[in-house]
Amino acid sequence: MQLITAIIKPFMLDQVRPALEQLGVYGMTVTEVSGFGRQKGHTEIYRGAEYQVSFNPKLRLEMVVDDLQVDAVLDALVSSARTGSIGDGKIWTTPVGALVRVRTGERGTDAL
Amino acid sequence: MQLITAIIKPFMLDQVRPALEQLGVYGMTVTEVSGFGRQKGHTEIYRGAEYQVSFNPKLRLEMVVDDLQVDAVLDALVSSARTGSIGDGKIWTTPVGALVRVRTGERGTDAL
Amino acid sequence: MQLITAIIKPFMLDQVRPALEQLGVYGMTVTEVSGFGRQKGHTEIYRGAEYQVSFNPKLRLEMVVDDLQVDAVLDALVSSARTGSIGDGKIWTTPVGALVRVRTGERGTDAL
Amino acid sequence: MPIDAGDTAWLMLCTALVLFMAPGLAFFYGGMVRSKHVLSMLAQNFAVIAVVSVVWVVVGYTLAFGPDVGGGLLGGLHFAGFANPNDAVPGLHLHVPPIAYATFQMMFAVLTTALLTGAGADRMRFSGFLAFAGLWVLLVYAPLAHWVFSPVGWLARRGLLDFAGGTVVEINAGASALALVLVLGKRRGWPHDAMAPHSLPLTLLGAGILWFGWFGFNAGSALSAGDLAAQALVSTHLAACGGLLGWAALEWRATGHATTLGAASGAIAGLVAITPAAGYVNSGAAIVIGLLAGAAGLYAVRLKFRHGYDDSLDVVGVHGVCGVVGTLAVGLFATHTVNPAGRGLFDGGGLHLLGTQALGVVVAAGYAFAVTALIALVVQKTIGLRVADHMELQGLDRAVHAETAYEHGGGFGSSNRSF
Amino acid sequence: MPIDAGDTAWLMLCTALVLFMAPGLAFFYGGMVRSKHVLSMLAQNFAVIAVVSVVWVVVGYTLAFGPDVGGGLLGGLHFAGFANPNDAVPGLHLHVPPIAYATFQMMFAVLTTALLTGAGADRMRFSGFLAFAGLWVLLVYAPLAHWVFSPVGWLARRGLLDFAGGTVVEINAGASALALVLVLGKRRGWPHDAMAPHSLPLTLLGAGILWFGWFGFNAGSALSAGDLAAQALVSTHLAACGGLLGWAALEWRATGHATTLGAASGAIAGLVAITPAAGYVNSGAAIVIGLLAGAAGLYAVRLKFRHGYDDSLDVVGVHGVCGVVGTLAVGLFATHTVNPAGRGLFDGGGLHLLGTQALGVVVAAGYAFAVTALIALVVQKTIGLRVADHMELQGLDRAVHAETAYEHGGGFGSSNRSF
Amino acid sequence: MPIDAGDTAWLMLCTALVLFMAPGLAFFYGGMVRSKHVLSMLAQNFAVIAVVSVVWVVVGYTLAFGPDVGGGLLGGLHFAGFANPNDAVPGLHLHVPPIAYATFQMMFAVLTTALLTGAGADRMRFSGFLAFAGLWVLLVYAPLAHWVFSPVGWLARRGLLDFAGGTVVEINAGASALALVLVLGKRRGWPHDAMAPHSLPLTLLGAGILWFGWFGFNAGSALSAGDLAAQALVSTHLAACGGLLGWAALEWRATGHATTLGAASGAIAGLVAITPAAGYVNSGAAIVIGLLAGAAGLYAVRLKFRHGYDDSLDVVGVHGVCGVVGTLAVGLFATHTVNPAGRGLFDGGGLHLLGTQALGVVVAAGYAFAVTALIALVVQKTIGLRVADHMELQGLDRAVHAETAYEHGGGFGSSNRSF
Ligand SMILES: Nc1ncnc2c1ncn2[C@@H]1O[C@H](COP(=O)(O)OP(=O)(O)O)[C@@H](O)[C@H]1O
Ligand SMILES: Nc1ncnc2c1ncn2[C@@H]1O[C@H](COP(=O)(O)OP(=O)(O)O)[C@@H](O)[C@H]1O
Ligand SMILES: Nc1ncnc2c1ncn2[C@@H]1O[C@H](COP(=O)(O)OP(=O)(O)O)[C@@H](O)[C@H]1O
Repeated sequence: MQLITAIIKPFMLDQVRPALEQLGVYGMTVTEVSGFGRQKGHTEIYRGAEYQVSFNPKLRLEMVVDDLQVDAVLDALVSSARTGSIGDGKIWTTPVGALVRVRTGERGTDAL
Repeated sequence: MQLITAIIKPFMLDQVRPALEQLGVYGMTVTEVSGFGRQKGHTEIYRGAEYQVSFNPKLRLEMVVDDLQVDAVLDALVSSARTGSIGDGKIWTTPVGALVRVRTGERGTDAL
Repeated sequence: MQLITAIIKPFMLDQVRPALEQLGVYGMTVTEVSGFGRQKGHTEIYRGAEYQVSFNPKLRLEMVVDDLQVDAVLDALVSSARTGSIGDGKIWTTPVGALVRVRTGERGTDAL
Repeated sequence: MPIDAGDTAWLMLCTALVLFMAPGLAFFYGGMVRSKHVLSMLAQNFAVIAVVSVVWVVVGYTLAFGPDVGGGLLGGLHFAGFANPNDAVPGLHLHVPPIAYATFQMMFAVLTTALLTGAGADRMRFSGFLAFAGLWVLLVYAPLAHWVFSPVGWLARRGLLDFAGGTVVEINAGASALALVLVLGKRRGWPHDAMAPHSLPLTLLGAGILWFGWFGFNAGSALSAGDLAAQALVSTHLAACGGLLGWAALEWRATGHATTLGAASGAIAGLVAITPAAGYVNSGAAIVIGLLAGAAGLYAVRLKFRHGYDDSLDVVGVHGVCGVVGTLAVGLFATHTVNPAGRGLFDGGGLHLLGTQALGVVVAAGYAFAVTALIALVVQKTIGLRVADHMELQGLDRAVHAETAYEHGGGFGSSNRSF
Repeated sequence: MPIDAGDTAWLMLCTALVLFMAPGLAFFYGGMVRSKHVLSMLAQNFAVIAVVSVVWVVVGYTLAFGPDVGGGLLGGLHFAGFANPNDAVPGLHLHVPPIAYATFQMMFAVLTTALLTGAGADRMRFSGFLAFAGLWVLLVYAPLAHWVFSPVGWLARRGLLDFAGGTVVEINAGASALALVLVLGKRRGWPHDAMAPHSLPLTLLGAGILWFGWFGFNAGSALSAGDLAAQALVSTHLAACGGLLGWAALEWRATGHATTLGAASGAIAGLVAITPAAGYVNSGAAIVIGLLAGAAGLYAVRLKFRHGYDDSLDVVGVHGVCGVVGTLAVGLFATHTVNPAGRGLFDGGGLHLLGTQALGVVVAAGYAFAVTALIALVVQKTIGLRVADHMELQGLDRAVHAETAYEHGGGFGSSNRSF
Repeated sequence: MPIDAGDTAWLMLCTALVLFMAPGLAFFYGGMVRSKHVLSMLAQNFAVIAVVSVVWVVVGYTLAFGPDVGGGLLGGLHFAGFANPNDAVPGLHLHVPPIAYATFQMMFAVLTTALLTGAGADRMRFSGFLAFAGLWVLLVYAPLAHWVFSPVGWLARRGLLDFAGGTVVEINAGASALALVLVLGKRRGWPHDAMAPHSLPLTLLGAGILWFGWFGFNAGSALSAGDLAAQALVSTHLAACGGLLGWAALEWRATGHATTLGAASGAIAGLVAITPAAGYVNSGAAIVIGLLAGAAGLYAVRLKFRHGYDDSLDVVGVHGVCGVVGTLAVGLFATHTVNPAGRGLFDGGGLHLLGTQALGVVVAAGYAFAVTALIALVVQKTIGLRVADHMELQGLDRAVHAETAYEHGGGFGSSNRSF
């Protein structure tokens, strides 16, 4: 199994979820995060003075998936989360050792 | 060393921490997250109209532990975070390469 | 590639970012988290009664970096995030399988 | 007429209360939108105070309350630029400085216009809305105020009873809101996405301020501090109570839950409905009117789903519909024991008053809808009334106002550009 | 008696201010609970306005202020349903419309009942509490109001001095709160879990509104706009100041920190204590009473830990105890220079007044405790007064009201069910 | 003189409104600081009410309004400890209880002192600031109030026209703020770090309350409920409107965005500027003064970056500069049609009044700056006026007050220490 972590633009989640559901991926954990990167933050105004906010709000999606599904999920993420403009985000995978479902104690892909 | 990530119901943290402390695990990083899964979200009401919130609030616990402790910690997590009803959460492990304590620069299990 | 996760004191971010930028690391995802550890929380007062808050607010930084950069980044993190007092935080690394840039679909270190 | 300090103190207090309703409304609405749009709601509501007030001074007031130009259709320019501040409004015999009355009425114009921000929430252009607001006060609000509130207006002379603005304020706002949203179009994602309130405590704060301020609105409309004001005060309060209970009870029956927002909305529905009636009905009737309004409001807010108009925060449902309920209720419940001005059906007055009230409803709704649609179209075609799609997606706060409402994390990573 | 516009304006203003205290209290309490319970606190506080007001109109007012049925024990039904709105309350000689007085008193009943939401926070059933509230106004509040506030009540005739409700409002609320929480039981996790406030800014907003509104409560109780009201106003303010300083200073000595919540709580403690005294003592005494109350409040809120009753937001400690402080303080500080009604110990009046005040304390506390316990038990056994455990755990906002207070993240992932 | 209930009701209401401005200011400022400092801002603003009020009773009031000790320089001790509460202030002929006037003026002292919390935000020691505040009221505020507000003060006798405190309140606060921040030093990280507001809705709430309360401040300064108060009321409102429009328009031209905070700040700038003028100018002039103030404010808030003084929340820029604008504007716009007290340049009064107003500006600014610097230095050297660096870094809320403002996550992991 692999853990896929995706950083996306906040308003793209409503596109991403249906795309994943089509692959049978329903489970996911979402965190609100601040992203620093090429997308250079933005300017805000405080009493007539402009200032630079160097990060942008993003969502961080985490989902453990079966090895066989990794490529399909990556593709689905890329195509559903893309707007084409800078700051669309990153996706990375890390290997998962054990996975357990708390409710039942089931392990491995059964716990998905 | 392994990184154990656990998604649990928010109000179970007060059960989980003592269980881990019994194993000598004191350090942990906690994030408030939104969980999507089998547990189907819930219904809220807005001016007489019902709407569906598709996620549930969860806590995400992360703790780096020594390889030897992984099984004990998993067991402790499963038993202390379980309510038996759907949405109790998941636990997974990922391998850790290096670990450093910022204050001292200590590395490896010394940094725990 | 490796994923470096660093837990630091919130107000140290403004020190850490320039240190990383000197190494050419601009991209990073930041989460506000609660940290439990040796640093024993703190006492607050509620209508004359003291109570114990057992965690401290921290920032969680995550950055995927090239294997060659890992050591330099770890060193830069340790030296820029250190205050020398308890609770300065931890840094750990986990191996990254794939990395994708959503905007372009680029993979691997090209996606950095 | 001699000035009475008690009456003047009362009217000035009520003026302050009605002004305070403007931020109250901003919070009531601001809490209901998503957090990326909240500042836009606040900015619109604060700016509209300024725009409407200045327009009111320049020519709005005199169009509404100046000496009639003929037929009770419009006021003349006698008070343009707040000229002749010591001259009384024709037909009004008050013990307060005329300028105090002009200011009190200014706040009514402000608040009525501000109601429209709720209908167009989350997608209106800031500049376009302000232009719209200025025109709307002149072309819609001022004429209606003349017809009904000015003693020489044609509806007033026909015997329409509207104590504090069932037609001029509430129905007007509701009908105008409908026209506005039809021109504006739906929010992206509506009705599929739920767009839940981002801060109900903020909304409840707004509701609390509105309830408080409504005492000024209604009991202030007695224009003196005596029996009539006292009755209007208690009726206002009781209708809010009735509205709260009516909405909550029905919601509980329908969904199994009585919501906090429902309680607040019901109270507002009751306050809307009692607005035309506060100085004509007794306490028992006020409770009944509130209950009816709470029930009507709950059903009316669902109409937008059925008919597909995106009235974001239910100005049509709450203000329009409950304004109709209240205006007609005067025809039923008006009693000479409270006010010799009129007798409703239950006070032996027959159907005459009810007919007049119905006429008022139709005229106010029809006029407001038609002229508002026109203004909205003109602004839409010229300045533009709606933001670009990507701004709506990003949120108006950042896109339009270059600000972020909440920065709870401590705001790391921000630096001044140049200093 | 002839109506005076100044007095009437004042009383109506004060009525509005006291009504405004209700949302103020909602925010004061709402900020102190955890975020999963805040809407429940707001909903209870708004709904209780409606329930109590309607009960008051129907029969509460007349039980409290109707012509006495005998012995100064209860009012008759002369004013049931707000009948005879132009008849004055027996024994009161005011220059305001009787209905203005009835409305002013209505708000007192509302606010006193609302105080109980703080005691039962985080675990009360919405429906059960509203039923409790309706009964409580009739069986506890109205009789006490008759005894003390009605000039023909038995405690009033005995010479009890209670300017704006030290016994009727504060001690009553404190003793009733104690009875209520004993019946309700502790919150899950109390006292081990800390249950820290989720938004102190919201609490401070509530405190600010309460301070502002308390001017209406106390200075309004002069029932006319003259010297007495002016003295009551400044005394009210100064006691709040004294309370703030007293609480903050002691807290700082005990813990090394003066907290924001302590400052706010101290101000409220001072306001509570000056409530019975505002129209009887001079400015210096008001400061002293405030200081005493601030100190007393700080110690009193700890009693619950020692004695194991879970008075969530310290209604017993702040309102009960400081109400006693203030009521007794009248026996010490009342001065004929402010009000000819009575002389306390320091004005050469001896111990007589102090004795009467002590009697008032005992009667109010005893009656309120006993009858409230009874009502709470009855409701507990019938409708139910406490939510199920899992609802308490999940939070009343979602479990009872099907709502979420804050959705700062922008509310992704929500969709309308059917439209 | 006989007491008039209408005037008294009005003055008491205005007193309550000005008190309500204190929490309003706390929220206005509190929203603008980062979330780790918000409670400190609230605590300072609430505590300063108490400290200043008590100092005012003891000796502040009599220094300001007691019978002159000679030369119009200071009041004597006739009213020390609020003694002789029934004696009128020399030279004032009012129809209200003298103690009502003393209380009204107390709130002015409170609010002016509270303004300084904005300048020293995020780094002031709580105890040090309170000591500073107590001294400052006595040594800076009271003398200035005597010179200008007491009819026997030397500036008042020279013909300075300051209706509600352009010099005594606004310029005084601005100049004192400058002295204070020069002594305090800059916040860590300023000007590089942006230190953006943590909750603009909270700031807008404060702005709404301030706008509402300012009616009490200015129209209350008419000290009776008649024509003058009515004009002051509308002028106050219109200047706020003008300020909002002026600031927003210029900001939009300069940056392409009209911000919410800009709208609120502009309104406050307009209110500041109209403070000295409200009872002397007509409605048109009020709008113009507002526009000028909005523009001036926007430019003035940038001066701190150019000159390197860290006036955190722009007390110098908004209150100081706009106070000067308003005070001088009286010399231009004062018209005998509103108030026979003076004629400005445009009413044919020549430059005489303008010269007097300029003198007032210079005296108030110079005196306030010098004496405040001295007090701040003394407190700095003794008690300490600034917190340690690590406390500033951690946030004053936790470091000084041992509290956390927001605990939205539900506050897991907290337990009571001992119970
Ligand atoms: N090296 C990295 N490690 C972790 N997260 C990153 C990294 N680089 C970028 N991110 C995350 O991805 C987001 C988008 O990256 P950015 O460089 O702005 O745009 P793009 O991916 O389109 O080139 C960032 O806001 C940040 O959250
Ligand atoms: N594949 C997954 N990857 C990451 N997190 C998941 C995944 N599936 C579920 N979760 C997390 O676990 C929580 C519980 O999962 P859910 O399927 O609702 O219940 P259960 O684990 O009891 O079957 C979810 O709310 C989500 O936060
Ligand atoms: N085993 C762990 N796994 C994950 N995070 C940890 C672990 N131990 C500590 N942390 C994080 O690091 C922070 C600092 O750790 P702490 O033990 O308090 O201080 P120090 O690292 O200086 O000894 C904690 O607040 C927590 O967020």
